[in-house]
Amino acid sequence: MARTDFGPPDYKTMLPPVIKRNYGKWLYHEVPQPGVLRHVSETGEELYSVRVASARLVSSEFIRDISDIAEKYCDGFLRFTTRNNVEFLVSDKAKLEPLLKELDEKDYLVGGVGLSISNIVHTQGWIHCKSAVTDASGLTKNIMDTMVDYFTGKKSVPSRCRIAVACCVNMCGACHCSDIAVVGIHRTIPRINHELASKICEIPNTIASCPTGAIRPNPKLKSVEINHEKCMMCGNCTVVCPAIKIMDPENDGVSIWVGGKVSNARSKPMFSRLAIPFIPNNPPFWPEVTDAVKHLVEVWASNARPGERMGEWIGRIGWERFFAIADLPFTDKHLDDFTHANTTFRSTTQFKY
Amino acid sequence: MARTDFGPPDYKTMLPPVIKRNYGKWLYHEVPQPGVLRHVSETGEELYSVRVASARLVSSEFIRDISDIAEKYCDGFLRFTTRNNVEFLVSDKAKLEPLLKELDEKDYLVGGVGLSISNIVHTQGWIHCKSAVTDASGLTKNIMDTMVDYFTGKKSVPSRCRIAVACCVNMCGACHCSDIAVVGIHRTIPRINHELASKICEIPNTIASCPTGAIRPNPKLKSVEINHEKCMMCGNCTVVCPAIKIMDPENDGVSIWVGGKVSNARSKPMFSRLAIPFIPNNPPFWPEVTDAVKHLVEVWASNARPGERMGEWIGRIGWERFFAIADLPFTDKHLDDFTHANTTFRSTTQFKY
Amino acid sequence: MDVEKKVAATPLLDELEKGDWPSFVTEIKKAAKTSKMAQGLLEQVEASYVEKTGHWKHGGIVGVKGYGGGVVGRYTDDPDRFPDAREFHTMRVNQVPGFFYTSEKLRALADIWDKYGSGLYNMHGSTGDIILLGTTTENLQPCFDALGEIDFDLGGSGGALRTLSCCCGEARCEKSCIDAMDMMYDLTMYYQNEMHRPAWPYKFKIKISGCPNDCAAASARSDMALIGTWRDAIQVNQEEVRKYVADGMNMVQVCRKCPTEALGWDEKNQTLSIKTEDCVRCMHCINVMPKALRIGKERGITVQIGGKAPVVKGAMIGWILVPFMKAEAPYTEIKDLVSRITEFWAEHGKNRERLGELVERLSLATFLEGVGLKPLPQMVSAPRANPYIFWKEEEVVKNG
Amino acid sequence: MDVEKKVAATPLLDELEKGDWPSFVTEIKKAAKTSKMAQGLLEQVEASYVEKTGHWKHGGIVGVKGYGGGVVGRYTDDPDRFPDAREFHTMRVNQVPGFFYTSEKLRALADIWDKYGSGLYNMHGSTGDIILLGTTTENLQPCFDALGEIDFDLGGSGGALRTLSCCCGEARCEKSCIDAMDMMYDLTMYYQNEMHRPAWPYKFKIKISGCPNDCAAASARSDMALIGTWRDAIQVNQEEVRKYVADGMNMVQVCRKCPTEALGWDEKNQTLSIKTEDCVRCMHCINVMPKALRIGKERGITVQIGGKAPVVKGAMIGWILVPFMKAEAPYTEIKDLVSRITEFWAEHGKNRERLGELVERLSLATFLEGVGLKPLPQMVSAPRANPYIFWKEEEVVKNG
Ligand code: SRM
Ligand code: SRM
Ligand code: SRM
Ligand code: SRM
Ligand code: SF4
Ligand code: SF4
Ligand code: SF4
Ligand code: SF4
Ligand code: SF4
Ligand code: SF4
Ligand code: SF4
Ligand code: SF4
Repeated sequence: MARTDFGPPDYKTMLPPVIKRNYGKWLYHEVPQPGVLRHVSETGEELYSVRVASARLVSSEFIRDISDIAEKYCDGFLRFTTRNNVEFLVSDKAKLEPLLKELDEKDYLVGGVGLSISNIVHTQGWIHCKSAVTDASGLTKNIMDTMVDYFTGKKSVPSRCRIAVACCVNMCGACHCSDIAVVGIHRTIPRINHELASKICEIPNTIASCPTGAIRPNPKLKSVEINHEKCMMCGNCTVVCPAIKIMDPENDGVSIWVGGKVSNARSKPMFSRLAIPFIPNNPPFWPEVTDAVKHLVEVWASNARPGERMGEWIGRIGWERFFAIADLPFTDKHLDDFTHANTTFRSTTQFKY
Repeated sequence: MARTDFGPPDYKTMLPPVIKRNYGKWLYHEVPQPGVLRHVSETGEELYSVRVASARLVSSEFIRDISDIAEKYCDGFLRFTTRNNVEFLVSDKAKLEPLLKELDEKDYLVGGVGLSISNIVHTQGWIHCKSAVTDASGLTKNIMDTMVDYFTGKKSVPSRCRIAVACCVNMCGACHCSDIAVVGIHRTIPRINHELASKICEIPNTIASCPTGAIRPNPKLKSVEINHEKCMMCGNCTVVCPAIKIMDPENDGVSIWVGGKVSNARSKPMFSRLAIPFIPNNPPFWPEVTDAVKHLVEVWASNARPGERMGEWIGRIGWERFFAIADLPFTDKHLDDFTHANTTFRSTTQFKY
Repeated sequence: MDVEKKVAATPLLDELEKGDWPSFVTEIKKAAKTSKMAQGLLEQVEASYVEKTGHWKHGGIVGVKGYGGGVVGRYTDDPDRFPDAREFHTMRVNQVPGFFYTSEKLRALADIWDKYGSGLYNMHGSTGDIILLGTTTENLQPCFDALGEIDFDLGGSGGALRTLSCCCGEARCEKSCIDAMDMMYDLTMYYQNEMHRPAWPYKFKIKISGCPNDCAAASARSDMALIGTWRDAIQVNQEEVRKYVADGMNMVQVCRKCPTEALGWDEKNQTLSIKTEDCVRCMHCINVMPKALRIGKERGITVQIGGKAPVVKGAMIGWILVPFMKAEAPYTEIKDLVSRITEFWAEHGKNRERLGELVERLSLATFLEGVGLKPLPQMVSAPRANPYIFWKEEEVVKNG
Repeated sequence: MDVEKKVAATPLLDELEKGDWPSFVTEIKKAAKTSKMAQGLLEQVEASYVEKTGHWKHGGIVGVKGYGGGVVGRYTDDPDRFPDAREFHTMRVNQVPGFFYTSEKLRALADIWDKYGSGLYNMHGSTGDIILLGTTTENLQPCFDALGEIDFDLGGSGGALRTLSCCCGEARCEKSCIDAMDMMYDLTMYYQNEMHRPAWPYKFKIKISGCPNDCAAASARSDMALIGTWRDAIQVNQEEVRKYVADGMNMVQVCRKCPTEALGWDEKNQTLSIKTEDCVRCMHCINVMPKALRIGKERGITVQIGGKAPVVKGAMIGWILVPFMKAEAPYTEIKDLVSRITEFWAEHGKNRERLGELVERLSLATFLEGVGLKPLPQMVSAPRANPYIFWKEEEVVKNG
């Protein structure tokens, strides 16, 4: 019988000695240069962390290459960040410069620290998910190709800007609380294979799965049907009944959401809100999407005050001003119509023209 | 055939000449003394308005008495305010002092202007409404007896404080947006006269009237029944079916709500929120209610900054601090459980201990 | 009405004749000197105070000829005990816009009411009407006829346009951006039919305030609130600003309260600056320096819809439907908008569903389409956060 | 795995090998040098790029012995066209807390995955797992057995406790109020059964951040977020504060960003003051002056519950359940709370209903009663505004 329930490796066996000695004793940190963190301990010891970009979807070759580097400069110790960057943990200051040099030679991108645009948190997309409306890896690659100077520190931003990409409205990740989120959406209601449905659809479950009550039985066909007016294209029914399909390459695409944040720093966490309702899927470059993200970052970077996250900036100037400054059309799609819609209506005469 | 559809008297025939001459030309106003407004026009003309308290529920004798006064000092011109005070419109400055003297002699209360607690906006209560859970006039009288110094300007407040009283959750008035609102509430579910219901209840209508779906048919009795767990004691069903009664003298009483405002001045309009879930009806003095209102006003007045309405003050310090400073218990009743409940949950780690 | 019966003892109510605040009990007693109905009221209310419960019930519908509303029928639930409160209907009399009266008018009203009713009033009801408190079915018509002779008509009740109300506006306020009283008067006259003959799913209220201070509490309690506003710059008299400063006003603190940092104080040049594009017309600076600051010159209204009390879907504060609209007599644009809204509501609203609830149920987008308005960011405090966007068939490519 | 077939042309994907950012296409190609499955993936994804649609479908449930989860089954929807992607399951491997690794461990992992799978990984999945991308049903068990030998266990999937994750905490951050990594490790070990054998209505996620900066994005994406905090005063080193000022920090502006005006700068005495009772621990001042300010000494966690993505009731950001709680090994209090919550949820939750949705449906008050916690104002941003208060039978006088 195979071993079970033994859990992950003990983290204590994965820490460099300098961390073990200074665990819980770190006093402060500095950012001596883009992509590099210097943490100083109460004991006076210091640790340099060098952050490099990763595609997240990596090969064994990549794993072995970063292992090589870690062995050469970090006694084999490295980590990943919560945004999927790699961090080389340098305890010997003398090895910092050589490490940076090798990284540069090998075309690793050093950055993502402090006032930068760090790695995009993204999802499976066409690489692996059956629900994917778009390809998260492709979008990420294109957006970060465009944004790379903000990662490496060549261009600066008023504060952190967290970009996220999700291939469907399930939003695996934290799209719903990101400065900029690119989310795959459907625009047509699911199509039912009645033939198949009559055999496999557990009709009551399928009906129950619809949050808006758009599904009703079709006793004639021993199937179900969907009320177009009520369907909000969430795809929930397709999870429950395999005879229902929602993929529609011609009409599927992505939406862009802005102004979310997770941290409790200064302001409270905020949801991302709809900026651009629809952009068609246009692989391999999705130029309209990259342009839109670039534009949003630039508008924010050139208008916000130092330290202001996207949502904090918009909160200060107001959404009406945001749509004007960003020169985005405001449409019926932007008006909330879900459960708490009326808490988003403007119940004051205070507004800007 | 009687005249119909002729509308109210033309307001132009009700205005003193000084107003007609300066209509739309007023330049600014001052408050030379509590209860008195001095409006100055572009033309240099001025108007003194003297505001006096009213019970709102008044007799012909009162109407004639204020008419007498208006004739003596105001050429017969007077008005009421949106909060049911009377205003004497003095165009001849020489008549101001004599008017004030007569008002004082006749025990009229002059005040309610500027940083004061003006008249309570209240409702019918036991005087006239079939839905009344408490008596609005009695509560108003008691509260204003206690608060009178804040009306006349003997005591001061940081900013306007609007008190409202409503005898049931219909909240005729603007309780839901008042600095302090006293609202009659039920605490027991309606009782059904099944005998009567079987004859007169339009069962489908009654079932449909319940916002929480708490009512189901009782085919046996040809009546309906109410699910206690789901009933939120709103009384809506009693409006639809006369066989359903909700009055319960032993358990009915009042609740107190704070922090609402209507004006767009500085901050946006705000809803009043629950401070005290229940105080029993205790006529004729409702001492627990007057004490509570007095306490709330005093706590606010001694803690808020100049110009801060109740809700603005609480917004600044936080509700957790408000409950602590006001020394009010925080209970399960304060937790919202209606439609938008989860928008009131604290989605941040930011709080005060 | 004349009086015979001696009023029973009212020990609890008597307590409420003490204290400084004007007493409603004293008022009822004054009326009771000459009105049996007022006596009956006193007795019944005393009983309510003892028993802690009301004693009114609804009865059949009562009213005056040609009207479907304006009267609220009331009957005591115990006619044997309170015979004089047997019938106790109220008449909702449309108040004068701005609540301005002459003593002459008031006296005439009192004479009529002493004749046909209890001699008791609410000056005024929460909606704005003069509430004539307590008369019999029999007296309704003659009372109404008599009121007509002194030009007092009834207001609204039931599923109708309710009596409008407004602040004193340009008659007595320097902040008024519109002629609120005239607007109320004009709309009232125009909508007489909608007010007197209920034909809608539920009540519909319009209230008018001359400026965003909203002294008519319009946004909280009207389905349609018309609020005066402006769209150019606030008029600044720097001379007067300096006087305020000289008199001790802390201008830094004043500026700090501007919600959008539009207000700035240049200490060196003793000059107040206002960034018009950032000003949200919150009235704060104008309120604290009435002599120095005035509303702008390009004036109109902001239209808010949906305000209401909690029944049934929860209270709502009106939200912006039209950020800015001209508001000059004969108010054609406003009337046109009112018509489009009430038509949409009359068509789609359910019984006892207020406008705000209807829009919530059908969605704001659907409503805007229905009344022919374009979505604007000013209508919301923020766009949607959920990804459940509805797309119409005509917006996408047809397939399969 | 060794390779025979030549990969078909992938002109669209090839474009994505250009550009500065590391390319996932290049990574797949690297793997494809030795893995047929990676080749199959490349072909299928190229097709998706051409056709603008995915080609995966769900199949039967696959897994390893003794476990109910940890593997996500995947099959191509067109096995004739993409035979090498016929089976393409992912294994969710529980990452090391804090994502710390030795090169040795990573190499061992790569060796196993090259043998049994595609040689492709997500480092890491959004929940936190190492995602081993693509293997066959047949290889699952041997791969799992081999992983066990190097101490890598599977994480969660399905209606189970999901793989926990945490920030680097005390290992590499001066702001950490708790030993986040140890807490994650301890809880993970404690809940092995709940993670590996789905028995709940839906997924349940726990994430841990050392402080309110929430670098694990816990409050947005975990049903239960454990966030380090403190309840005494921020530790201030005035000497270092002055150095920041000397280096050009504008202390007035720093203070202005404190959300509660707790922060004050005394220009004369060059002293920073913090009103501890007003501080909401927003981290702002600590973030901008890490050398001068430190978190307090009395440390613990704030527990937030209900965070989740939009499906089905809309996204939620976790709200406060426990404002402050000690968090020291063996975390008995925390485990006790987790048990009470998951028991309540397992009992009352519907299929595919997240904790936050359950609480929304039943009410926060009901939930608190169920898990034995007292209501606190810290749990809400404001009390209720609607008057629809539920009263229990036992709270009132019995009658009728
Ligand atoms: C390494 C990492 C934690 C880990 O265990 O992996 C980390 C590490 C630090 N974070 Fe973070 N944060 C990390 C993800 C996050 C996240 C989560 C995310 O992005 O998905 C957040 C919440 C994001 C959000 O709000 O949407 C986050 C919000 C913060 C903040 C608050 C930022 C703000 O202004 O809102 C700070 C404070 C600051 O920046 O001054 C902070 C500060 C820090 C500090 C300075 C803490 C310290 O003293 O060591 C660390 C260096 C950060 C840097 O990049 O400059 N960290 N940090 C994560 C690096 C991700 C990356 O590769 O870019
Ligand atoms: C007379 C009246 C209008 C009328 O047509 O009857 C009126 C008249 C004025 N209001 Fe008002 N307000 C009147 C009801 C209101 C209401 C409605 C209510 O109370 O139900 C409000 C909204 C209340 C709320 O927000 O809950 C109201 C919110 C204001 C404000 C904003 C107050 C605030 O700080 O939020 C101002 C501005 C100010 O006070 O500086 C204002 C200012 C004024 C000024 C100073 C305007 C002017 O320049 O003439 C008037 C003298 C007021 C005074 O009492 O000092 N008026 N005012 C109403 C007097 C009621 C009374 O008897 O007390
Ligand atoms: C008389 C008055 C209270 C007062 O003492 O001033 C009043 C009295 C009644 N209101 Fe009201 N409402 C009165 C102004 C209001 C207001 C304020 C306003 O109009 O500005 C509101 C809040 C604003 C609003 O409309 O939402 C108001 C919200 C209600 C509601 C809740 C409506 C809602 O959608 O939430 C009801 C319940 C209903 O319609 O069934 C209601 C129902 C009632 C009924 C008809 C209840 C009933 O069936 O017995 C009351 C008749 C009492 C009576 O004996 O005459 N009354 N009612 C006010 C009308 C006087 C007038 O015409 O001037
Ligand atoms: C692999 C991963 C995305 C990634 O590329 O990183 C992922 C992939 C899937 N997620 Fe997720 N979710 C992943 C993290 C998340 C997160 C983020 C997190 O856990 O921190 C979320 C948001 C937080 C949350 O749980 O709410 C997330 C919210 C969802 C949802 C929406 C849940 C909701 O209540 O709103 C679904 C829909 C569902 O459960 O049916 C979902 C469903 C799915 C399914 C199982 C959909 C399906 O049936 O095919 C995806 C399987 C794809 C695959 O091929 O493996 N996934 N999913 C992440 C798990 C990797 C890991 O174990 O580390
Ligand atoms: S976001 Fe949707 S499509 Fe993308 S991995 Fe998650 S469930 Fe799959
Ligand atoms: S896609 Fe969503 S809204 Fe549409 S029918 Fe399916 S479950 Fe219902
Ligand atoms: S608040 Fe209720 S009880 Fe009072 S008058 Fe209005 S409907 Fe009647
Ligand atoms: S009181 Fe309200 S909640 Fe209770 S049964 Fe009647 S309508 Fe339903
Ligand atoms: S609402 Fe404005 S215009 Fe009307 S009285 Fe109040 S301050 Fe004056
Ligand atoms: S009106 Fe309000 S928003 Fe406009 S400048 Fe004055 S204080 Fe600022
Ligand atoms: S959450 Fe706090 S403790 Fe954890 S890494 Fe971020 S700043 Fe440090
Ligand atoms: S942590 Fe935040 S709330 Fe506390 S003093 Fe610093 S800035 Fe203010």
